[in-house]
Amino acid sequence: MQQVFSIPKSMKKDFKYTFCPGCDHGIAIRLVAEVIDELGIREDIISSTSVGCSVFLYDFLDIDCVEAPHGRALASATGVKRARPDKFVFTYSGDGDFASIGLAESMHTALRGECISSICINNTTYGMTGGQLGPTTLLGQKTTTSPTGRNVDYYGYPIKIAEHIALCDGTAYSARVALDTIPHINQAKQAIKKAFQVQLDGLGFGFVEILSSCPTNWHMTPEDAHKRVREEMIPVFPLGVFKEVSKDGN
Amino acid sequence: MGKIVIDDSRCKSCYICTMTCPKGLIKKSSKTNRLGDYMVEFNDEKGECIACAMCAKRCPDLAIEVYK
Amino acid sequence: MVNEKVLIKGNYAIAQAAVNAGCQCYFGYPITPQTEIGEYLSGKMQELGRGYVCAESELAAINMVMGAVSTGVKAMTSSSSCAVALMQEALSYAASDELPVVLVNVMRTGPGLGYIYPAQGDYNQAVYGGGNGDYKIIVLAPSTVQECIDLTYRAFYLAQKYRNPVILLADGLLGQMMEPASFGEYPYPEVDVSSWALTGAKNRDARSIYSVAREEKKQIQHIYDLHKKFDVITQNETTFEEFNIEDADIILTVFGSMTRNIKAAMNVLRKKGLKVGVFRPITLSPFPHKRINELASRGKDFIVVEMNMGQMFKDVKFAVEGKVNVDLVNRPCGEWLSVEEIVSSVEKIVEGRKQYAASV
Amino acid sequence: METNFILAGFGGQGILLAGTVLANAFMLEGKNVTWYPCYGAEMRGGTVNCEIVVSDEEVSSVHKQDTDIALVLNQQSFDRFVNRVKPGGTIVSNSTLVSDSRPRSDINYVFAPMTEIANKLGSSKVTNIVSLGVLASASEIVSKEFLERAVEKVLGEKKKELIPLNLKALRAIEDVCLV
Repeated sequence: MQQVFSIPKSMKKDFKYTFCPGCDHGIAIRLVAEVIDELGIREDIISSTSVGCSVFLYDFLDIDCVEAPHGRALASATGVKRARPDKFVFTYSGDGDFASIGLAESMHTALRGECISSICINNTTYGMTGGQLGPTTLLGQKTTTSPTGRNVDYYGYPIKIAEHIALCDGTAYSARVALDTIPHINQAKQAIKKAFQVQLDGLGFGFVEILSSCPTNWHMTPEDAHKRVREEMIPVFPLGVFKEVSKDGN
Repeated sequence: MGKIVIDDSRCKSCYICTMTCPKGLIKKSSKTNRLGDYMVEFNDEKGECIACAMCAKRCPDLAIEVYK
Repeated sequence: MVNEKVLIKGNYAIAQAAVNAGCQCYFGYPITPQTEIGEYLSGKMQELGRGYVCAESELAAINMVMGAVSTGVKAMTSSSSCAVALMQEALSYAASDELPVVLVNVMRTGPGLGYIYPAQGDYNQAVYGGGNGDYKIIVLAPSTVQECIDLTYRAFYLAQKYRNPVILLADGLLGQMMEPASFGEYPYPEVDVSSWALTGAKNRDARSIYSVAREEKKQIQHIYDLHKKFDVITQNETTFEEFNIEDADIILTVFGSMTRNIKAAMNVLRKKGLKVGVFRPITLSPFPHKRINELASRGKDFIVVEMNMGQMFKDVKFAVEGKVNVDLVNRPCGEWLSVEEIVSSVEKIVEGRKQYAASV
Repeated sequence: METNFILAGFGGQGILLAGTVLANAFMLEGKNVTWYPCYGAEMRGGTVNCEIVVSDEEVSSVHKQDTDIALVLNQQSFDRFVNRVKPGGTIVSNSTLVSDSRPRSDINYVFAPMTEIANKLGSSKVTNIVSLGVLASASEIVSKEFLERAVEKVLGEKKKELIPLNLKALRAIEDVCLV
């Protein structure tokens, strides 16, 4: 028999995910690894991750990786890219990291048009610290710091990250994808590949926001969590490509 | 005809695969893992698996290998 | 002519010295009185095909430095007091990550926004740090424009040699003043970084640089290791300068730009018959505790002179272990101490000590 | 021996440049020298001054409350610095913009119409260099020969075309009398 689905080569040998059961980080990292394999860039990568569940990327991927303080992945990546413009540089963050504490760094990296690719996992909460209100927490969503649900008067609105990044002139690609169904997972991989490809083509900043579930902090089964992504998140955070610059400059 | 192999050391018993398999070939087993959760098992007596790999693609822990 | 003397501002001297040292990337955010460093380097780095980013904040700037140095190149940022406060988080990470970050702090006054007068209020911030956890930074304090050059060279070398962040602690006076100085050539050997630098996992195992070991024992061992490393730094790299120490009864202790006033005051006091010497730590961290203790053992009293409310004072007191008197002549940040004021303050202290000795 | 200078005027008069030329002249002469600026938040029109200390030994203090020689190019600076001149010291003033008053009897006064001379040379912008010429005539410590070399060094290759005018400005006043 022939193996038709196997662990990507860019995963570390004998890695064991330390995420909670049903967490979509595992799928997102696998997709990143598959794209790295397909583009054949593993040996050229220096990646940067900052604090949050996302920081443990270096335990799972067989690539060079530097840790940054919370929110500073994009700043650190900018430093790496400026020091070694010939290397492939990407970041892997959560929404709290990318769009709250690190929003200035994220936006300015996009505005400068750094040739960096960036993956942001949006699960509408701070996962690592136990499910607090984050920048993407949905209206009405109950978290440990919005016990009666997010209402606008008290907490303001969630941020639509991919749309904001698309507005930056230095952005070459910005898309939002989800991991709740097989077709969405396939689309997510294509989006990651494009976000990586714009860096290889020297077009600018490549960005993918991935809607993910956090069953533990949402207090749901993994299947119900995926249902929530579909029924509650996607209507607020529509999937799609918000900006795409092609090689001929369009 | 296809076949899957589940890596029990990676599986965290989230049961996404049990709900994903179109043929219902993956089920909770009576064995428990170190957290006391029932582990999953692949049972394909009639040779129904077509190696669609949907279970593997949705497995968050990369615990499933698929053969054809 | 690398040894030719030029009249140059401290800020430009630091910037050009960084270029000579092989600084590959500069990241910074404007703040007086150090902005000239970034201004000078913006053109220079582009001209040389090196990296330069006008960062969106000081937070971003120092994290860019962390990213850049993780790849094995030399990189730096510069800032001033209240903005260096913003960078403390990253310094704690850089110390734990063992990243050779070079940070220039051209001090202004504080607390808060403060003003741009020369000041020495960041001694504690630099030496003891505002970041979390048990970490140590190498701190170098220049006293002349020439030393701004020499110690910038040394900062880059020590940072890479020991994989430890280094702060060059200058102040608004040194940053803004001009003095004749010569650059010479970068005097240190290049440090081999190939065993740890991130360059892509080609023909070797993947590397990651991170500050946290998720096993308690490993994390604790990491802290022990960091401090063992700093013991070696203390052993090898502690430097200081002494004037007229041998026959001195009283040692004026000072750091940074105030040194020249103290030396002038020493000369005046010596003419008046007081046996006064000057001791100046060049490395504020590692601090020359051992040498100060030796001098105290020989019965020499200390008077610390500084432009803050008594920050290095505590280190000197700690170092003498109660063997001799330690007094403080100081002013708050930004208020200049003239030679005359130092002389009269020292005379008062000496008189006070005499009266006390006579009364007991 | 250590001598302190304060050069002062309003932003745009080229005070810092004049100070740079003076400090370079001392450096070329082989002396120890420091230059230290002080300026307000305004970029133009505010007050600007710089202090230059020259010494045969190491310079003891970059910034001092009192000064041996003050060079002031406008009235505001005269009013501010006349009281900071040491007894027996000298204040050199630009009489085009400073009225002839002598509030103290224990210091020397030099008045010269520096801006007027500069205008006659073709540009008020060289007032600062004219003032250095006056300073050299009023003080033995400052040498015109080294000032000339300093002008050439400071303007350098980039502003080479400005050197002849500036050298002329330096020589515009050969002698001034202490009053």
